[in-house]
Amino acid sequence: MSAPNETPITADLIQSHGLKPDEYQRILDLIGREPTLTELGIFSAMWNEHCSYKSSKKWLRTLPTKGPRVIQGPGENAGVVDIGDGDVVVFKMESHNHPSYIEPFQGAATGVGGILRDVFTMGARPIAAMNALRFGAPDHPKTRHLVSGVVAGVGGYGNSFGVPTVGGEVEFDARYNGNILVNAFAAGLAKADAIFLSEAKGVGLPVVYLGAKTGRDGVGGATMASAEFDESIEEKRPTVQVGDPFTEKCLLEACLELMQTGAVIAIQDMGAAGLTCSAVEMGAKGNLGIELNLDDVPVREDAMSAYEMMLSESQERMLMVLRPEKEDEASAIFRKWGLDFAIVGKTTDDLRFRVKIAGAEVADLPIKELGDEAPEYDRPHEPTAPIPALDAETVAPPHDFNEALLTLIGNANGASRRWVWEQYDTMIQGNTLVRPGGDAGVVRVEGHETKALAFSSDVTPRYVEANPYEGGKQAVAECWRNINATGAEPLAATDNLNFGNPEKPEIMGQLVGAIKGIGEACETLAFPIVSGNVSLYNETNGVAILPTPTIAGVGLLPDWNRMARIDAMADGDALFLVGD
Amino acid sequence: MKAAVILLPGLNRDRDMIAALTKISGTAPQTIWQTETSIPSDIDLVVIPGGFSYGDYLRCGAIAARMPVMQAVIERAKAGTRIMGVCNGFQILLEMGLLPGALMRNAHLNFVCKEVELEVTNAGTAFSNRYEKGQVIRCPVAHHDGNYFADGETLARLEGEERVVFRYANGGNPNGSVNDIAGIVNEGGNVLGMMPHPENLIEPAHGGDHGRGIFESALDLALA
Amino acid sequence: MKARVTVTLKNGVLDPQGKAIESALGTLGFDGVGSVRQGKVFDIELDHEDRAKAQTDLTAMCEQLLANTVIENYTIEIQ
Amino acid sequence: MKARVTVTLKNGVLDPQGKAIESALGTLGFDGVGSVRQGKVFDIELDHEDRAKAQTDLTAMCEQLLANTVIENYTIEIQ
Ligand SMILES: Nc1ncnc2c1ncn2[C@@H]1O[C@H](COP(=O)(O)OP(=O)(O)O)[C@@H](O)[C@H]1O
Repeated sequence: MSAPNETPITADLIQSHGLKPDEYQRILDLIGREPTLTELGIFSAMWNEHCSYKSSKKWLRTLPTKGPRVIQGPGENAGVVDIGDGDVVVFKMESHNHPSYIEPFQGAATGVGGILRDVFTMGARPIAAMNALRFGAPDHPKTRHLVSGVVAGVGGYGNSFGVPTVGGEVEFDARYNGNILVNAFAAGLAKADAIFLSEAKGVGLPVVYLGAKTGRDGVGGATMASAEFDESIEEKRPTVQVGDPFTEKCLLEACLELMQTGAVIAIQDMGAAGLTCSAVEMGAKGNLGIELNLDDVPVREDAMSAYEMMLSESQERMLMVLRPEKEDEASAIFRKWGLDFAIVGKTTDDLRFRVKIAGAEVADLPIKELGDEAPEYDRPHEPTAPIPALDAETVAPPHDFNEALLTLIGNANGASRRWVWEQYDTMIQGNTLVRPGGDAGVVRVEGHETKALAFSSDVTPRYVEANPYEGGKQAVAECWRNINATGAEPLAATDNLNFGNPEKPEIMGQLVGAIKGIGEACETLAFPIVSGNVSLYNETNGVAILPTPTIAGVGLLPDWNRMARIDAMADGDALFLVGD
Repeated sequence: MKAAVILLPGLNRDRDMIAALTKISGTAPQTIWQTETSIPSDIDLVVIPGGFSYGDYLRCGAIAARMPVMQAVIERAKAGTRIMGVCNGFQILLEMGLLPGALMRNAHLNFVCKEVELEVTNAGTAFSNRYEKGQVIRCPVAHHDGNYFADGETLARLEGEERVVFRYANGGNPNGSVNDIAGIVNEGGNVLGMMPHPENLIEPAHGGDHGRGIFESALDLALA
Repeated sequence: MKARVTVTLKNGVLDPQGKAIESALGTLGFDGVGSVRQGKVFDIELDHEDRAKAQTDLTAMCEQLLANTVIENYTIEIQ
Repeated sequence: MKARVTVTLKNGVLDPQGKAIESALGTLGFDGVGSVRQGKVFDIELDHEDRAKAQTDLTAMCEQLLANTVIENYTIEIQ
């Protein structure tokens, strides 16, 4: 799409940008004129489901997000939780479902890359990762290819970057045949007084671009992530984003070094619709305007238009506002790590988002409205019809218990996941106390004698389908128990809500029910949700995935010498069953 | 003895290595960035840690081996200074020509991370003298390209000169290495390359300390 | 019969390896290197001499296994 | 000027990737595949038109970086 900026805005064009007629009307009302092509692209990126949470926001607001240890709840790149002694844990989970279905290796790899960036953007060094994966039936013709690609992609990125993978999930069900789920979690450690946010401060300051060059990768990707699949998707492939974990590792080290110098005022990673979302967020949060000059953006392809640059999803890029007097120090660090960087704009006081290229202004939009006045929907929702409980009396006992047991543990969903996690580096950094295979992964807190953190990711989608409210509660409770089973105190959680098309009342009903259940369980257990992600429209030919609200939690162990572990059992130990 | 750790972009077990050397010797090793052209003369042990230097792009260790600091490492190796390369460090030493052979993609093609058993096949080297010959130790591995290969002649020499220091034991070869080779030394015995990660098994938190002996040998630490 | 399949990245797809090699060549002092893109070759021996079958089979192998057609192109040469 | 460098494994050097592809092709039902060896290609753009310099430079690039001459051979084609 190298169309000129003056391209007339037709109904088709509006529709292909995923904007509904009433949403387009809202744009016209806001700016009082027809948008340019670049502006249309910017609106489509900011207002799609993926970035604006327009279908889920109303319900997400009901989740408990506060607590005595919560330093930063939802709304930033990741949540921040106090773990004492001036240390904080920074964590989030995010989906990369659609891209992983189209190109499993790169889709999963860039999913891991994205979540790691969310964590180190805030000034935290990543110390643990998890991945919750859901695939179609084991005998479906695409499954094998998807599984091997996704697992290799998760490992390929995380192993090279150097973060231990300490947990996750793998589940198979025919309902994921056309829409697999790849949910990636990352956690990092930082100091409470050295957390970095995306809010820009100060007028006339340089906006700096750092990291990989911009290409045409994934132009239109954010819009795709919010659209249903159909068979034609095979042809509609956008340029796939390729992950470069080496550049990401350099970016991590450069950012952490730079943050130490005091040069960073605001920082934001470039995720979906990179330049657009990051610049608008920095400006809107800081009550400032942003002016970008695209001639200065490092590009790796010829003749890129403003539209393409604003919507590019090239990976391993950051945008920041720096103190001008620290520029030399900053550029020495970027050069040491071999990263491209450029001053691509400045902060202004007019609350406008302006984009210039080759001397022409191709976008001039009100920045606050772009960020804050995205449409928000109260979509109709239908409660899920109750399914009567199965009467145990009607199920015949197995004639051979040994055989039944073998069937259970030999089943694709019951079998050991060792074949997956042995492809992940689980020991790097030298702090892993419990590797995958137990209830929760445990990592000790570097620099502290006895403290450790426990991580677990859980959900049972068929429970959620049977009863979204109870299933939502159950996912939280299981995560909480898994953390608790190591002896850790569960602190807080992040959620990744994967559902079908929210425009269908029965799907919206699942989402609403699950959020209510999650909210109630988190409230009762004092286990606040501090970050999260929503992935909707996971449907193919009208068939939705099982409702899958993945919950990932973090717990604190004051003394890991007293940790409980699953592999500490010995011959002759007594087994107890606790609970009812 | 004074140790130094070489740093390159993309390495990621550098912090593990620095932590291990610090905990075992009581002093933090010096760090040397890739653009340095000399290694201070008071350094007795140079360690190239694991990771993915330059993303392992082209071939593992290939780009790293051509960075300025490596010329200094070659000079020190010739002068008899102890040089130790672990995982990516081993791959780099091969690309530099300080050790013979090559590390190919694992036979099963997957990255593998697990604990394996190693047999100490030569306990007489500067890196293995805290163990007994034939002793079996535990040690983690984490790599994608650890499948050691050398031509017949080179192998015969390595075996004949007892330069294979560690071998995967008890049928647990995780990558298809020829002759189960996990670690070798050069002719002079002062350069060690090994795929497994002894730095990740040195303290109770790691579930054991079988890796310590390698550092205690290399650093000539007084026997406790 | 022998054949060589060459698989290269499509235009516009990021090539981190090529980029790293490019800058390593610069470090080694080679000037005048504009860009480097890395691809793969497969040298395949077929135990028959039927060129038509070879062409069909090799195309199918590329589509199904040797190339990731989402991001890669391939060419087939039969000797 | 454009050039293509092809790097292949020497005879007798183990090729785990080629082997794995060989057996995967078998699993996919392709018969008549004798052996598969995997190599690399580098498409290099040079910003001059001096063929002699290109030949010398590319040979040096192969010797110094692109190929591991202990286990690999290379060929250079200048277009
Ligand atoms: N994709 C994965 N990556 C890492 N570890 C995993 C993955 N899938 C499963 N695991 C690990 O395997 C173990 C068993 O998984 P699961 O059956 O989901 O556990 P549980 O039901 O006990 O919570 C857990 O320790 C889990 O962390």
